[in-house]
Amino acid sequence: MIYKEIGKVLENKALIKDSIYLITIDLQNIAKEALPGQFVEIKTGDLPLLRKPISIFDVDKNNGLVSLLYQVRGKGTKNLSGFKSGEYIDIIGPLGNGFTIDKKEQEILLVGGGIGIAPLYYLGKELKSKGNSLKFILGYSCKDESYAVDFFRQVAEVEISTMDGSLGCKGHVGRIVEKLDISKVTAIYACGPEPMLKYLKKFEQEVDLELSLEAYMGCGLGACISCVCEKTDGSYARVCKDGPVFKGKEISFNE
Amino acid sequence: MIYKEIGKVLENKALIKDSIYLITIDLQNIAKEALPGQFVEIKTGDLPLLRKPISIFDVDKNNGLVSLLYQVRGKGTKNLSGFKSGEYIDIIGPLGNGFTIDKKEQEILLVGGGIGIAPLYYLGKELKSKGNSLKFILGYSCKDESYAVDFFRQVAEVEISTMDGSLGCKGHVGRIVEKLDISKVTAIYACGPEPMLKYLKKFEQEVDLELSLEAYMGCGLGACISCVCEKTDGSYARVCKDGPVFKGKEISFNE
Amino acid sequence: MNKLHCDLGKLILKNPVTVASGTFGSGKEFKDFYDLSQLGGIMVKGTTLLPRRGNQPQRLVETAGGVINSIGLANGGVDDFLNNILPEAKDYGTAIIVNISGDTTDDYGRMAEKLSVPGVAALEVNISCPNVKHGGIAFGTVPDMAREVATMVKNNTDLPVIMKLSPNVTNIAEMGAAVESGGADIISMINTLIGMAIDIKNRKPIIKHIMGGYSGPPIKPVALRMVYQVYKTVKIPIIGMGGIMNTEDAIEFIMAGASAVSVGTANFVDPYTPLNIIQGLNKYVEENGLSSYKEIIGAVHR
Amino acid sequence: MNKLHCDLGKLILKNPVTVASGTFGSGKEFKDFYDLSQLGGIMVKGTTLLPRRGNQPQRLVETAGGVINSIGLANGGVDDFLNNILPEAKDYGTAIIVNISGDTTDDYGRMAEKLSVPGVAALEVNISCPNVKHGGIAFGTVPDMAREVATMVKNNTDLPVIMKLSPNVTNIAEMGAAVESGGADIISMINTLIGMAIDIKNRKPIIKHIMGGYSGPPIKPVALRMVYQVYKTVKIPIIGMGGIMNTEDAIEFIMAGASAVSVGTANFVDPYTPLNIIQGLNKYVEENGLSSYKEIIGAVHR
Ligand SMILES: Cc1cc2nc3c(=O)[nH]c(=O)nc-3n(C[C@H](O)[C@H](O)[C@H](O)COP(=O)(O)OP(=O)(O)OC[C@H]3O[C@@H](n4cnc5c(N)ncnc54)[C@H](O)[C@@H]3O)c2cc1C
Ligand SMILES: Cc1cc2nc3c(=O)[nH]c(=O)nc-3n(C[C@H](O)[C@H](O)[C@H](O)COP(=O)(O)OP(=O)(O)OC[C@H]3O[C@@H](n4cnc5c(N)ncnc54)[C@H](O)[C@@H]3O)c2cc1C
Ligand SMILES: Cc1cc2nc3c(=O)[nH]c(=O)nc-3n(C[C@H](O)[C@H](O)[C@H](O)COP(=O)(O)O)c2cc1C
Ligand SMILES: Cc1cc2nc3c(=O)[nH]c(=O)nc-3n(C[C@H](O)[C@H](O)[C@H](O)COP(=O)(O)O)c2cc1C
Ligand code: FES
Ligand code: FES
Repeated sequence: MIYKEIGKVLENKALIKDSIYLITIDLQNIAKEALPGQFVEIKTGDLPLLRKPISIFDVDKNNGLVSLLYQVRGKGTKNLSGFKSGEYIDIIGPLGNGFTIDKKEQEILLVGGGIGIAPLYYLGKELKSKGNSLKFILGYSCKDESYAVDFFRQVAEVEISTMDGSLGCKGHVGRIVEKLDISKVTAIYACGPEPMLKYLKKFEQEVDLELSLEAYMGCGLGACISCVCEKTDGSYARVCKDGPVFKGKEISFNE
Repeated sequence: MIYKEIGKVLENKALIKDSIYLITIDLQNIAKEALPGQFVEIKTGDLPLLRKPISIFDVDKNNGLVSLLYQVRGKGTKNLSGFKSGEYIDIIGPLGNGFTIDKKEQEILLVGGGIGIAPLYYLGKELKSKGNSLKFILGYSCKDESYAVDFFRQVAEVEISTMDGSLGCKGHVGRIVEKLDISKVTAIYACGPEPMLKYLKKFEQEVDLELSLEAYMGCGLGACISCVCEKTDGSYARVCKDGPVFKGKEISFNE
Repeated sequence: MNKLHCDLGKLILKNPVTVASGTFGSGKEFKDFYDLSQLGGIMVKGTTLLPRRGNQPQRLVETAGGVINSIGLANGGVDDFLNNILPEAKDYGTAIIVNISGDTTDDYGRMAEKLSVPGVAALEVNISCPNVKHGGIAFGTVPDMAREVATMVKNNTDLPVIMKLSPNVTNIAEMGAAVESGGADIISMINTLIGMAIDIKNRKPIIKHIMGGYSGPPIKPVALRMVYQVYKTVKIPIIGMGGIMNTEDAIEFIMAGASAVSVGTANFVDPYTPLNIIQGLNKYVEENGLSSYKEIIGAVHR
Repeated sequence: MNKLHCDLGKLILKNPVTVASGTFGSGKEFKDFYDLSQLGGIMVKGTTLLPRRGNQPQRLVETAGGVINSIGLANGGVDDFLNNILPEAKDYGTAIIVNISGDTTDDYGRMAEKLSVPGVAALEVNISCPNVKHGGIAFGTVPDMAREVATMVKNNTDLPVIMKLSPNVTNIAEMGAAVESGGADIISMINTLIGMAIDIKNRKPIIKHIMGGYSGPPIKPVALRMVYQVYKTVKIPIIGMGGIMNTEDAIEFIMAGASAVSVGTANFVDPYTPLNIIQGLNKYVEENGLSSYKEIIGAVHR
């Protein structure tokens, strides 16, 4: 079930000033049904006209709260960062399919690049509660632009790479993955920039690879067919409805 | 000289909640040159796109302050009411011609209807300082929607009419004017709704009648020729540049 | 009495508020929000004779307060519609209007024939697409081609035929007259304006297909003007659309001459927009003491 | 070297940023704000052979984030321009480009002749107005009529002739080709889209003249698309306009194919817009290591 809710903002705090924010919103219905890897569509103001898709970072089912981790990029996310505690915000969700979470006692890598780490926290919590053994691999541009690491640390072991080497391993997250003994890993779940996802595709045979994609969205509901990505069979799939999570094998990054 | 200034808001207070506001802005250049009856053009936000024309209510030449009295009608004036002390606002002015103020020791009526009272305060102060004897005649819809009367009382005698008779004389301001001994009056200066101005036109032969008009404005600078009113000779005049103040005789209210 | 009862000649709707083709899927995607039977009608997303993959992404972008799209008529084809979509849609309790596009005049005829089945309330004929037999010139930009399509569809169906006009023409009244003379029962208008947006960083059009259809609030003044002009020229009813976001917008279209309206891009912004407008129109009719919303159709012409 | 030096064939401007006709008067009204010699050029407000009172008010309204106007070419006539406006304007130190409108092809010829005097840098020919000898159809909507006007103006002046295209046509490329073949030296585009807004309280069009020209940010996607299409078709340079509010907008137009730009409605919003854009272009050229802004003209076509 998809809901349109006008939720009260409980907190909207900068993790990095003018750049990375964590917002928590009272969204009773959405919280009830939200699955890891799903996202919401937010009306951030009069303009931009379109809603903005943001992944679900965390859910507090007991209290009906949804948290979102977001990066200010343009007008929409800038508007979002302006919401204050006590104000109300218009949100549609939960949307999309989400990651496969019926896994038990497996060894799973959760790989995130930049703001793509957002959906991995709630995902990690769910997978851990089912007895899986996890490792987060998080990529940032540099130490000063790293964030939310402590959240992930509370769930499982975290390894970090930065492009400039100022924190953790130098280079993109692949630098870490390639050093691991992948033979014990049964699944890799990832979200982040396309080059990172493309890189991970090389593990599509060895592990259950699931990739969360981004695409420019109109409706977010599967109706307008604007947010497509190309599948291996040459057909198009809707990122908002058929995704945002796809099996690595399904997706071709040709276009 | 016309200036574009980014002025600091000193105060923006509601005289009637959500309806009538008085804003005071630090506008050094505009304050220096502003004449009674002139107006400014305000950028109230991203949208509306166009600036909004508002008359100059008061000027503090010593401190470089300009005050505006305004009524919330649509999005532009609503935005204006949202400015807080300390914020900055983008204003162009002073614009238009203004009332004739080189009068001395005359008996002058200053007639205002609704928010049309705005330009009469500064005008009254200037005319009084030149030794003229003044009377304000202010028309409101009802007692609860009357405002700023105390300002005017400080300058000269005030008579009030309200449409429902809840304050002062019942009916439009004409009810008051028609009871006065007009023979001693040498000038009537007026601003307000068109029916009121039309009514006053009947005094155009007996007194110096000056009427401040409104028109929908594009540029406010005389460039786009959109804000025209019809003159008695059938030609059009620009309210923003040739006006907003016109001699009663000049203006036909045919269109 | 239902003061919003909407009579478009051969097509009767429970109210004059429909949803525009391409912005509402087949309705299914909006079912979670409300009971679709409240809608006047659903213009189903553009259907073609054969399945189409559609254009390469990026297919959509917001610009200038509106949206540019170039979906390229991605759809499963008419048989898929009949087999997989209609069986569910016909039970929504609202008029299902199928929006059809063809490469040739014959395509339109064959689709009309195939779609003349129970459950389909009317056909909306999209003529903004290129005529492959005429060098890719859009059917909707040449009066004779538009007229021919109208006649072809009429000859192949007993359903009410709605011809959907493209605004990218010099003389919209002439296009209206052409489709009326071709036999159209109803005109819907406007389709999208052709627009473009450029990514100055990459020095490329943002939309992969270069140009796309521009919709949303910015096109409303053009749409209103065209409805006004076509109303003056034709006798058949008009379904107005283009940037309708709220009740006031809908009333503007009705006063310009539309007998019904269609909500497009606004569905992305707030899926409840059509319902809000139905509610708003009911309120407007009450507050103004009208016996039917019809009293204001074309009001600015009087 | 001036990296914004702008070469439009017969017309050389100090930079590619001009102000659009009808939005800047003759320049006088903006003199308080800055030294006009900084501008690439001023398209003076529309001039006609004889004085015109213009249309009845209300002449302008903001709608949908843009503006609709119907001024009706209010102006003092060409003699008034020559006697009372040009003597002052020619000393502004910028190119004075006179925008002319006629009721007939002959009108254009006579105005071109009269205006071929020192101080006038070029003529911009507005063909969005009705041809009274052809049932009021706008010159700019029929290729042959537009071509004839171009030729007529060319035959009566040695000044560079800029033909200003109307966007209210089916095929803008065809119009571009027509005026080029008629002898135009430069194309400027776009003029306003025809739009309408309705006052639902009074059940009347807000603009007294019913329809008006729609300008500002909402028309930018259409304008960009048309510049793109005309650039593909013609060899003469294009001056692009339509909703330009800032440097990024100007760069979009240049990348679409414009060799210069014109700022219109934005002058009402912020009179400094043209200067901000000149500054912004200078910065862009520096930051991107270009030897001239010309390197990005038509960049999206490559
Ligand atoms: C499924 C999904 C989940 C996402 N989750 C997150 C998240 O958890 N945290 C986060 O910070 N960001 C997330 N994003 C990205 C986020 O949607 C964009 O950063 C945001 O839309 C930017 O909007 P803007 O107005 O701030 O910037 P703009 O200047 O409008 O756009 C900047 C860039 O953001 C992207 N974008 C803009 N509008 C849209 C749109 N309507 N649909 C999709 N992409 C758009 C485009 O790539 C664009 O170039 C997600 C995107 C998708 C598709
Ligand atoms: C010379 C002049 C002086 C004015 N002085 C004052 C004043 O001192 N105090 C005050 O409260 N109001 C004054 N007004 C009126 C004020 O400009 C309008 O109330 C304001 O523009 C409304 O804008 P909005 O966006 O709030 O409402 P909207 O909903 O946009 O408009 C409401 C009405 O305001 C008028 N209006 C809107 N835009 C413009 C425009 N660009 N130019 C002119 N009129 C417009 C129209 O009549 C419109 O129907 C003055 C107007 C003029 C022309
Ligand atoms: C994403 C999208 C897809 C569309 N697809 C179609 C289509 O398949 N067939 C059609 O006739 N019109 C299509 N349209 C046009 C709309 O039906 C409508 O005519 C137009 O968007 C104007 O209305 P609006 O401004 O309210 O959106 C589409 C519009 C959008 C935004
Ligand atoms: C108030 C107004 C008056 C205009 N007058 C003229 C005119 O006289 N001649 C002309 O060719 N274009 C005229 N235009 C059109 C502009 O020059 C320009 O082509 C159009 O507004 C698009 O640019 P913009 O969106 O930047 O305003 C006028 C536009 C406006 C807004
Ligand atoms: S955004 Fe509309 S189908 Fe995905
Ligand atoms: S508003 Fe432009 S001339 Fe008066």
